Amino acid sequence: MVTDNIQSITPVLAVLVSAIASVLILAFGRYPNIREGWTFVAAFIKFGLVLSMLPLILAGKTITYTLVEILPNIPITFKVDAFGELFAITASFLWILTTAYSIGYMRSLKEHAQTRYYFCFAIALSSAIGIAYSANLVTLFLFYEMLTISTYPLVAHIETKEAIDAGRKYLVYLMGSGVALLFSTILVYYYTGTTDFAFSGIAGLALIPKATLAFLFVMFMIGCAKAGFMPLHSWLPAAMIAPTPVSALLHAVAVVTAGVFTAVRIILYIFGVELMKSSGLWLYMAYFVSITIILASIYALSQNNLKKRLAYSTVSQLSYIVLGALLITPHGITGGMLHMPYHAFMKITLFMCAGALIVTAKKENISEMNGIARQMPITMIAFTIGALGMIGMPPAGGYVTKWYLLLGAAELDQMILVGVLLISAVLNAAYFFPVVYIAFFKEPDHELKYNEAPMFMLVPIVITAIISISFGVWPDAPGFFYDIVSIAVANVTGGI
Amino acid sequence: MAGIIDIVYAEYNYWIYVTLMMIGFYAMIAKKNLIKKVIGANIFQTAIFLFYISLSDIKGGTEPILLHGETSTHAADIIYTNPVPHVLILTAIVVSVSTTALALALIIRIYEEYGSIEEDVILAARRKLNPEFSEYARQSEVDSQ
Amino acid sequence: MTFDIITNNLPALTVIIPLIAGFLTPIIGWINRKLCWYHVMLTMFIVFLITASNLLTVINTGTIHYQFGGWAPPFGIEYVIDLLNGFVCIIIAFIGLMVSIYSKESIKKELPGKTIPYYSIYLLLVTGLMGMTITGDIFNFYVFLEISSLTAYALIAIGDRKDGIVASFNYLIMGTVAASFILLGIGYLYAVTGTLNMADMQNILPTIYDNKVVLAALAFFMAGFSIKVGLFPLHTWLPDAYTHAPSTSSALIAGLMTKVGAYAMIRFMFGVFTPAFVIDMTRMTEILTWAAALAIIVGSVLAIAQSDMKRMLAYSSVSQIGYILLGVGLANVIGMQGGLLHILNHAVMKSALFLVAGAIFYRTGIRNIHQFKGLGKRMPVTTTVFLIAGLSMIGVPGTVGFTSKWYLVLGSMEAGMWIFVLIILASSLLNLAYFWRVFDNIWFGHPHEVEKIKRDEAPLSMLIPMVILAGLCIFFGIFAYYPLHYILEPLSNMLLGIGVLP
Amino acid sequence: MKLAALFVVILTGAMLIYAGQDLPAFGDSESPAYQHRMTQYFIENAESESGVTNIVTALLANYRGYDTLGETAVIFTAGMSVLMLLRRREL
Repeated sequence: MVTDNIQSITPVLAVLVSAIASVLILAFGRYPNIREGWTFVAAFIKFGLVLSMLPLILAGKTITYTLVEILPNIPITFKVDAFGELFAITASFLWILTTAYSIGYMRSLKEHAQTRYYFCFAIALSSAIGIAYSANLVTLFLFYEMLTISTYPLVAHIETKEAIDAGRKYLVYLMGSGVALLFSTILVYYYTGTTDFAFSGIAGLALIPKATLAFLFVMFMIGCAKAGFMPLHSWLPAAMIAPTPVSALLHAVAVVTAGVFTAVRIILYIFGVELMKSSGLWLYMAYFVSITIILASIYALSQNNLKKRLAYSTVSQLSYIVLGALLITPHGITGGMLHMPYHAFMKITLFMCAGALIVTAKKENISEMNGIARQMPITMIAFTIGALGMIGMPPAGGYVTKWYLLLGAAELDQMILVGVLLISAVLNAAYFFPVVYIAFFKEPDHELKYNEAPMFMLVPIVITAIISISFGVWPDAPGFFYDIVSIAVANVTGGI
Repeated sequence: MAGIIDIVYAEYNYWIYVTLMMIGFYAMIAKKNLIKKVIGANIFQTAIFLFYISLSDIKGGTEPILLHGETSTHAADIIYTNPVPHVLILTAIVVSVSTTALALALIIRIYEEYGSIEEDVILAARRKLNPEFSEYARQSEVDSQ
Repeated sequence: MTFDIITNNLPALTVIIPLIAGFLTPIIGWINRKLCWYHVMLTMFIVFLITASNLLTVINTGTIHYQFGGWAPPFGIEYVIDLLNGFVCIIIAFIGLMVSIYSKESIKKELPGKTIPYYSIYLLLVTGLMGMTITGDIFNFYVFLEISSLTAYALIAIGDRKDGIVASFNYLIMGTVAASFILLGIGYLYAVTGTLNMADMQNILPTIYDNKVVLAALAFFMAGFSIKVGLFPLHTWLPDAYTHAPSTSSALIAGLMTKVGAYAMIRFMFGVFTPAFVIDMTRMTEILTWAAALAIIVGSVLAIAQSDMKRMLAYSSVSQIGYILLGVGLANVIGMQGGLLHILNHAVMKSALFLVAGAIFYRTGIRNIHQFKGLGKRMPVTTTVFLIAGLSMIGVPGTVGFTSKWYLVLGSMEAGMWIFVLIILASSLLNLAYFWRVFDNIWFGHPHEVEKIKRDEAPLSMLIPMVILAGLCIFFGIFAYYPLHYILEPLSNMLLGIGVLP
Repeated sequence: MKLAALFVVILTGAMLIYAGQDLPAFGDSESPAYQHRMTQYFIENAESESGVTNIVTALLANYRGYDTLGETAVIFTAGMSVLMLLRRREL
C-alpha cells in the first residue's frame, strides 16, 4: 500500500503547544484565572492542530518532520500516521475535558501547589502527543522518559510520606523499565542500524537469531511497564494516591495509554505482523497478557476503594489492547486499536465520577456508597454507562471492540483466548455491578439530598459519557475512530 | 645464576635506586607521621633523580662542559656525558622542593589546628570535633530535628 | 601586519597568557583588590577565544605544530594541537571562564581575606591544565602536571575549614606518588628511546616493544594517571578533597582536573604508545575497562550512601570517570566517541552541579541534603539548574548524559562486552536513586514550611554561569551531532589508527 | 594497612626490577639515550648556537628554556601557597 508522505511542521507544533503553555502557566502562577486560561487555550489549540491533520490521515497520507539529528543517524523525527493520530486525538481531546475537570476538582478541595500541577500536566500532555507522533524509537524514548518525569510530581502531589513512597514506586518501575526500553532500542539499532517505525516492521530484525529476537521482545515488553503488564503493574494501584484528575490522566489519557501505545507500536511497527507470526512470539505473549487480564480482574474484585478497583480494571483492560495487537489478524488488530480510545473515554468517565464522589460526597470506599445515586444521579448514570462499556454491553462502545477481539481469536482457532475474553467479561460484570447496585438500589444510611458535583466537573463527565454511548450506537461514524483504525490496520497488514 | 650476579654487579646503580625508591614509597604510604611521609616523598623523588643522573653517565666521559676555545669540530674527540638528564633533573629538583615546601606549610597548619602531626590522632580529632565527618552521626542528627 | 605576532603565536599564548596573568595578579591586587576579578575574567575570556580559534584552525586545516624558540623537535619543545587537545583545551577554557565569573561573590563570602592568592593560583591552575593538554613534549608535560597539582593542593587548602588542609595534604601525598610514577615512566621511555618528543617517541617505540622497560613505563604511567583521575580503588583522596575545598575550587577541580587526567591517559596510550601496543600486545585497554566498570558501580553505590551534597557529587565523579575510561578502553570507534564525548559532558554537568552546591551553601550554609526541604521555593533558578544537570547525570534523553550513554552502550555491544552494557544501564538507575533523593527534598518538602519560605536567589554573577552550563547540558543533548561529527568521529579514528588525519 | 602498603611497595619494586633487566648498562655509550640524534646534536651545536660552553646551561636556558619558565611558575605557586597558608594577615 502506497502512502504519500508530506513534510509539515504541524506535528511539532502540536507537541510544542503545551510545552509553551507550561512556561506561561509558570509565569502566571500567581493569577489562577489567567493560568488556567492558558491551559484551556493550549488545550484547544492542541486539539485543533491534531484535528487539522486528520483529513490527510484519512486520505491515507502520512506527515513527517525531522526536527534535529541529535547523534549521527539518530534524528528526532515526528511522523503522523493513522495509529499515532488515533492516540493523539484521544489524548488532546481528553486534555480539554480533564482541564475543566481539574479546575473544578482542585478548587473545590483547595489543593496546594496548583501551579506545579498545571505545569506538569501540560508537560505530560506534550510528552503524550510526542509519543503519539514519534517516528522512531529514540524519539519515542525521549518523550517516554519525559512523561515519566513530568507525571512524578503529579503522583506525589499531596507530598505526604505515603504519596512520596507511591511516587518513588512509580518512578522506580517506570524509570527501571525505561532502561530496558533504552537497552532494546540500542539493541535494535545495533542489529539493524535503524530505529524507524515501519508499517511492516524493521526488515533487518528477521535476520537475527531467534533466541536473541525473543530476548529483545521480552526486554521491549519489560520496557513497556507503563502498560501495566502483570508482574510490573503494582505502581499503578499505588499511584492512586494522586488527585483524581491525575488518576484519570494517568489511567486513561496519558501514561497507561502511552504504555500500550508503545507496546503496540513495537509489536506491529518494529517487529511487524509477519515476524510476529513466523517467530510464534505472538502466541506466547498472548497467553501472557491473558493471565494479566484474568488476574487483574480478580484483584479488582477484592478492592473496596473505588479508585483502586478502577486501577485494577485498567490493568486488565490495557491487556485487551495488547492482546488485540497480538491477534495478528485484521479483526484482532482492529479490536485492539479501537479499544484504545474506547477504553480511554470509558475509563476517564469512571474516574471522573469517582473524583466527583470524593469532592461532593467525600466518599472513596464502595461500602460507603449506599444509595449515593439519590444524591448524585447524573454522576452515577455516567458511571453506569462507563461500567457497561467496560463489561462489554451496549449502549457503550465496549461490546464493539470485544466483538472484534473475539472474532480475531476465533479466526486463529485460539479457543483458550476466546475463553479468556469471555471469562473476563464475566469478571468485569462481577466487580462493576455491585457498585452500580449499591449506588442505585441500596437504602442510604441517612437522608441524602440532591447535591451534584460542580459544573466544571459535571460537564466533562456528561460529555465523555455521551461519547462513550456514541461508540456503541454508531461505531462506524464517518471520520471517527473506526475509520482511523481501519487505515492503521490496512497499513500494518498490507491492506485487507 | 651468573647472569643475575652480573646484572647485580654491572648495574649496581639500578639496585641503589630501586632500594631507595621502595624505602621512600613505603614511608609515604605506611608511616603515620606526616613529616615522615614528606621525608619518604623526598627519598622517593631523589631515587628517581639518581636514576636519571645515572642514565647520563658514559664510561670515560667528561662533564658536558666544552673546554674553552674548543670548536665543535674537535668535540668529537672527547666523550661528553649526556647533558639532557641533567637538565631534566634540575627542573625536577625545583619541583620537588616546591612540593616539599607546600607539604611542610600544610603540616604546620595541621599542627596548629589539631595539635599533632600523627595521622591517627588527626583522624580521631576530626571524628570527635566534627560530627559531620561521620555520615551516620550526621544523618541521625538531622532525623531527630 | 601587527597582528602577525599574535596570530602566529596563538598556541603558545594559550598557556602564556594565563601564566603571565597569574604572575601579574598580586600586583593588580595590590593596586586594587576588586580589579582581580575583572582581570581573571578577562584573561579567561581571551584564553577561551584563543582556544576556540585554535580548535577551528585544527578542524579546518589540520594539526598545528608550534616550536618554542624555533628549535625543531626533538631538540626544542613543541606544542602540537590536534583534535584531541584542541577539544580538551576549549573545555578547560570554557569551564575556567564560567567558574571565574561565579567566583566573584562566592570568594567574597567564603574566602574574604584570600582574594589575591586565590585568583593568582586559579590562573596558574588553568595554566597547568592547559600546558599539560597542549604540549607535545613529554617532560614539559611533567612540569605542567606539577604546576596543576601544586595549584590544586593550594586551592583545596585555601578554605577556612581545617578539614580542607588535611584533605589537601592527603591529596598532596597521593599526587606526589602519581607524579613520581609518571616521572619514572618518562625516565624509562627516555632511557630506551633517547627522545622527549611524543611524536618522535611514537615513531621509535614500535621497534622496541619487546623491551621490558617499555612495558614497565606503561604500567607506571597507568598507575600514575589512575591516581590522578581518581580511578577506583585509587580514588581515596578524591572525596575529601572535593568535599572540603571551597565551592569554586571544587567546581573547577572536579570539572577539570580529572578530565585532564583522563586526557593524559588517552594521550599517552594512543599518542606515545601505539594502539597496537595498548590494545593487542599488553591488553592495557581491557584491564582499563574492567577497572572502569568497577569504578562505575562502586562510585554510584557509595554516592547513594552520602548525605553531604558535595561528597555525593564527589563519589558520583568517581563513577563518571569510569564512563570516560570505559569508553576509551573499549577501543572501538563508537566506544571511544562515547568516552571522549563524556569528557565534555561530564565537565559541563559536574561543574554545574558543584556550582549549584556552592550557591546553596552561599545562601543557606546547608550542605546536607536532608536539610534541603523547601529549597525549590527559595532558590527556584538554582534548583532548576540542579534538576537539569541531575537529569543529565541520570541520562535522560534530551540531555548530554543520554548521548554519551548511547555511545557507550553501543560501543560495549560492538566489543561484545554485554556485562558493561548491563553495568552502564544499572548505573543510570543508581544515579537516579541518589539524585532523586535530592530532588524529593528540594521540591517535596513539607507544604506547611514551604508556604513560609521567601524567594532568596543567589546573586546574578553566580546564576549566569550556572544557567549557561545547564543550557549547555540541554544544548549538547540535542545537538550532539556537531561535536561528534566534526571532532570526535575523526578523532576516534585517528586515535585508533583507522584512517588518516583530517 | 601496613601489610597492604608493603604489598604495594613490593609490587612496585618487582616492576622496577623487571624493567631493570632491559635498561641500558651503567655508563654504556651505546645506550639509546646517548646515541639518539638529540644528544649528539646538543653536544655538537650547543656552543655555536647559544654561545655557552656549558651544554647543560645551553639546554636549560635555551633549547628547553620553556621548561624553566614552567619551573619558575612552580616556585611562584609554592611561594604563593605557603604565604597564603602561613600568613596571618589578610592577603
